[in-house]
Amino acid sequence: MLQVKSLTKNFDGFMAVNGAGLSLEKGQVIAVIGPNGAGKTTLFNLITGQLAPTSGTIRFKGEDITGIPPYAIVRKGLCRSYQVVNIFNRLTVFENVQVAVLSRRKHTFNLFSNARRMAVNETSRILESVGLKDMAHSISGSLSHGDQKVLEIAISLGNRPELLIMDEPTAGMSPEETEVTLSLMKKLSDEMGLTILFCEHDMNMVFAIAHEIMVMQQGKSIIQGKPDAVRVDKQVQEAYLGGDDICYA
Amino acid sequence: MSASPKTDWKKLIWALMGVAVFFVLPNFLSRFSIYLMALIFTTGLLATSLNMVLGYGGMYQFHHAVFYGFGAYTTALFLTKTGLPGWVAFVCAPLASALLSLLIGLICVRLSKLYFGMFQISLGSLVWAIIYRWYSFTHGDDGIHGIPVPDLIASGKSAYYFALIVLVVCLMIMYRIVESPFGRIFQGVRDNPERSEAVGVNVRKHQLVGMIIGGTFAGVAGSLFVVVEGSVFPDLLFWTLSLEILIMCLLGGWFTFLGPLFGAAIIVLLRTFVGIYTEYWTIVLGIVLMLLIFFLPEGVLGYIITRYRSRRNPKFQEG
Amino acid sequence: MDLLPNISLAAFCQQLLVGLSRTTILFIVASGLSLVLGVLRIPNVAHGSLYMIGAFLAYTIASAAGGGTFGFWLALVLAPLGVALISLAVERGLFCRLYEREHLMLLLFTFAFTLVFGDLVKLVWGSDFRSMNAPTSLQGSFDVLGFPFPKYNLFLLIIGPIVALGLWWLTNKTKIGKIAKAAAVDREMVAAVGINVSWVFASVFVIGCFLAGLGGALVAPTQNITQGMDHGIIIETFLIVIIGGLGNIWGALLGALIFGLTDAIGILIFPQFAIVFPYVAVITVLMLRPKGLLKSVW
Amino acid sequence: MKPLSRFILTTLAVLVFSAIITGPTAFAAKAVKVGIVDCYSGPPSTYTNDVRDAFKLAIDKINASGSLSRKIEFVTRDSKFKVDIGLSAAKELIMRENVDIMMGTINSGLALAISDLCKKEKIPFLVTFSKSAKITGEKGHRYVFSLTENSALAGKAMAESLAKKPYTKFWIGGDDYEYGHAIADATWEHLIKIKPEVQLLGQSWWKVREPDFTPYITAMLAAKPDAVIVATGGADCVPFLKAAKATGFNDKVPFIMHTATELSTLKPLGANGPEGVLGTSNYFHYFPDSAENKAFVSEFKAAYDRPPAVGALYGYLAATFIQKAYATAGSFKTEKFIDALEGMTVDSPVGKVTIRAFDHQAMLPMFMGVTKKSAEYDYLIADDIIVISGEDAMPAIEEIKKARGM
Repeated sequence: MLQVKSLTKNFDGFMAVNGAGLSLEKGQVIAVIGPNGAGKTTLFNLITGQLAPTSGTIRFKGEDITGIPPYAIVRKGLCRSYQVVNIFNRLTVFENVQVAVLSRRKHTFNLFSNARRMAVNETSRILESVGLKDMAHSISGSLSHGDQKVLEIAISLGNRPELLIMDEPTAGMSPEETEVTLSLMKKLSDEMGLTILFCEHDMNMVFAIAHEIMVMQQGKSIIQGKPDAVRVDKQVQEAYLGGDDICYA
Repeated sequence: MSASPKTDWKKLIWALMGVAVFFVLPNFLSRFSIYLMALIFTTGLLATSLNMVLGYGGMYQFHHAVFYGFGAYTTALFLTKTGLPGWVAFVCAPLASALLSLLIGLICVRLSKLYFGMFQISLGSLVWAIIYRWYSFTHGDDGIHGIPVPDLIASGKSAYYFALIVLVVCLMIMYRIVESPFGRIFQGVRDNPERSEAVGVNVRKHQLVGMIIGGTFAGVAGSLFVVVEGSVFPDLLFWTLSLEILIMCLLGGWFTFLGPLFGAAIIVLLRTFVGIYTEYWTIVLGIVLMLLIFFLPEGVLGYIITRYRSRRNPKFQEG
Repeated sequence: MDLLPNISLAAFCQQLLVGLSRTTILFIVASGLSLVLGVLRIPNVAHGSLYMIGAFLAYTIASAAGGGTFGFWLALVLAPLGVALISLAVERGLFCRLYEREHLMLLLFTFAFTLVFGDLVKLVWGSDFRSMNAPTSLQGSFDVLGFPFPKYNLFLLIIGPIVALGLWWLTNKTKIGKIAKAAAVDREMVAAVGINVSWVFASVFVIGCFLAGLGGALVAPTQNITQGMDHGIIIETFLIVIIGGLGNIWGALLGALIFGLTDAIGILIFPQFAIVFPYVAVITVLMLRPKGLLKSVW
Repeated sequence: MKPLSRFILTTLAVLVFSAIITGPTAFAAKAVKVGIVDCYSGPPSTYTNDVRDAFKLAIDKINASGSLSRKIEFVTRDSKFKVDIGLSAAKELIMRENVDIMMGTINSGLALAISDLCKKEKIPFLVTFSKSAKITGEKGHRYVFSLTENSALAGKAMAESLAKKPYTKFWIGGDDYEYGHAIADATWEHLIKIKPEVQLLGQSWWKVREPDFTPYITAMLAAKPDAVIVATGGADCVPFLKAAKATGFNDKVPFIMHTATELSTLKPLGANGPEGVLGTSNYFHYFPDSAENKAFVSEFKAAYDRPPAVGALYGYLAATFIQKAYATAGSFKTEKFIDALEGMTVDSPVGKVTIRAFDHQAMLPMFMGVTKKSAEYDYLIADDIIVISGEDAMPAIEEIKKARGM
């Protein structure tokens, strides 16, 4: 479904991504791991079009999407959620998701219909599936951090993605909130058949959900494979276990 | 903001009652008050049109007055230089303003925030300089006076009704736009352009369309000004006026739909009546503005709405 | 009428020099604005008012000291300090509480100051035109290639590089300059290292405003000191800062050069359309480089 | 925070509300009310304050003398040099204060706007400072009067004096707005008519409130004209003369500038102003050296502790004309007042001044002088004054008819 080949990104001489490769099939859940500064977020920004790569290609569903503007990539069914909370602060929870749904339905330049009556069912369904229905009419800026992260995912669902890219979905969450997010991701994958690409520091979570793992170090992808294979890979152990700041089961 | 139809009805009834009051009001007002109300309608429409871009689009539209003045000049030039029926002028003014905002917008929207605003000021100043200098066509800094407004709307009272009707119609259209899918998404762009792009919104295009909408209604306000005052002059496109409109939006509350109208009314009234007692009206405005930013950053109407909501539902209370 | 009068090389050089001396003033005022923009992220519209106050203070000080040469030098030293003092009070009293607000709010807040300062100047100094003299040694002009070049403009040409050098020293060699530079890039980081950011900001703000006052005091002998001096300069300096790159002092220098020189050369070549030249220059620059010529800290 | 916000809200509400409900101050029975809209903020106020102060002085005297059966009172509004604010204020004065006469303003655009308003409202409008020739020319009508010289008069007067000098090659430089262009055109058109051999080398136009004139002066010098016509006014005169002094422009090329010799321009420059500059003005407090002028100056000085500038003459004229017109008409009816004003002559510090009946333009004498140091004052004064009578400087009636399309 997604093939990334020898991707590089050069920031004024600093190679944030230096030959990253990745491939994933429909229905898979793939985790990207790697130490801080390995270039995970940059890689995601390149895939989703927020940044233009210096070289390399990105193919989605067989189509070359390298260098296409982000909004166009989204319309092809490749969506993302963010590491830091990135929602529409002044809109209600309902409206947050509705924006994405309306955008997907190509109503963006519809000036004269009443938005309140549009996409209500689908939006409500999404809110229900992520468990935010009770708060539908709260201003999203006033939500708790955990709820905002969930909303973050819900917005992405509004685009009815085929591939969802999640940048550290549980960053800054309490253990309980992490648990909720984990089960939500499982649900998305199992029930909705969503393909998920995510990066994460919490190794418990990675190994609990990922079908495959890709490891990055200094902008390079070292390996992509089944969790068990990655676990015993020598290179990974050197890259990762060399340090002492890992909690890795 | 609940989506239940009940509140819609309530709102509609309130709005109708409000309009009805304004329709009978001239019978009880002095000539000057009628004029002042018409001026408030005009300025209010201008401020609301700015808020479409500023409050709903989050764009730093620092030189909105250009579109206002451009509309006013288009109307004036049509009325004085062509033999076409007066109504043509009122149709052409918003179109001309829309065209100008398209032009300026095409150059500006790729810039962000402060750059956008400052670039707009320099482009707008160029338009101002052209109108200020082009004596043979625009009469330069003297302006055009004694513009022959169609007889039907020439008198004070009829100008009032014309301004009122135009204002109400424009407000309805603008409200519709705010509540439309476009408006919803435009607000998303305001809150978070990056995220909007990530859900498939063409942010630049939205901002451009937003600018054109704001510019068009500013053009309408410009032709209303011609009806109410019978004069046009380059001050209408000067950047200080743009900042004044910004203040109106801020004062009334730029995250509310009617706030700017409210703010415009307060500014016009204060300016007129404080001006009677003192030459130092500017210092009063400055101090009001400072207090506002310190204590009521949501604006007067914004504050009232927030409080009203928080009383009904403590969840809405914001830090 | 001939649009292109025969321009001698001498006239051209002359005009270049005159343009450079104008650049000096623009640079001094714009660099202050840029400094405040870069470090504090405040688009300080009141910068022009401080420039005006600088000129008025210079007039008052010079007249109080008898109006002669001594008066001028005293005014040149004291007037910018006076402006700095005013700005310190304003910063400590009001601005320091607003740093976290949106840019738009800050901009409008400083605009409120423009309104207040404008009327205060009218209250304090009245409506008469004011004027002060340059010191005797700087009156009159030199002959440069057959054209008169005012001595005072030469003085400005000397002051400009001195101020630029001072700013370079301040930002690169002093502790406060280094902290300010770091704070411009990452405010939290600097605070996290245990530096009192609030006072760094105050100092930078005061230095920025000092430069506005200095600009005002420097132009006082060549201009009519009146209300409304603030309007023209603020738009010009904002444009300069924008084309140079927000918050970049050397960008301000480059922007001032472009602005001052296109103005001066435009006057010589197309005197009838001189009025639009700088604006066209600005628009051209921004079309080519929408983020300004040099790196912006924003 | 909360109570404070509420306090501000309440204060705002009270302010607005009280502003609306308080009507005009209870008007004294049957007084003639004059409404003045003028710019009392920013650089122009240095001129307009004199108009108002002299007007007040003259009105007080008229009221004390009891020469009219009704008292004259006046109210002022600050236009801030903004047409929209001024026009709104004019409407307020007419509709709410019910003024009988309007007066003002230094801003030409506003003067034309108010003139148009007064035409509709049928209220006499006495223009006291705007120099636009359109006011009594192209856009003149029954209800507007100009008590000040205008660009046409000043231009004609300057051309007359330039024609007498041996200059043929000219350069024109000026403020890039209506006033600058109007005065330059008026001068040039008249000059080329009376001296056809003159030649225009080029023009420079600078923005209003140009901060530095040195580049323009250099450009002018580069063209080597015999003389320069400087069409600049208001606050720009001072920096221009400063730049002229610094570059020695006044020594190298003779130049003429309307209002260069005026007190408002020369006083700030002190003893350091440039000598030898040609300038025209309607009034000097030291000229004409007549008893009327001396009395006027000493009264003004006693009241305000400063010598009167040109604006004071206009203010005085306005009050004097109002008094005499009502007295002659023997009625307080507007139309009678206007009939009386047409062709009326009054005595003034500059001698007799008549309002031309056709275009309602006051025929003011113009004084052309050269700046020179003086022993008596600590600023330059005009010397070698030539008087150009009002009749000579007035544009021909035919020209006005043509402009009005009659």
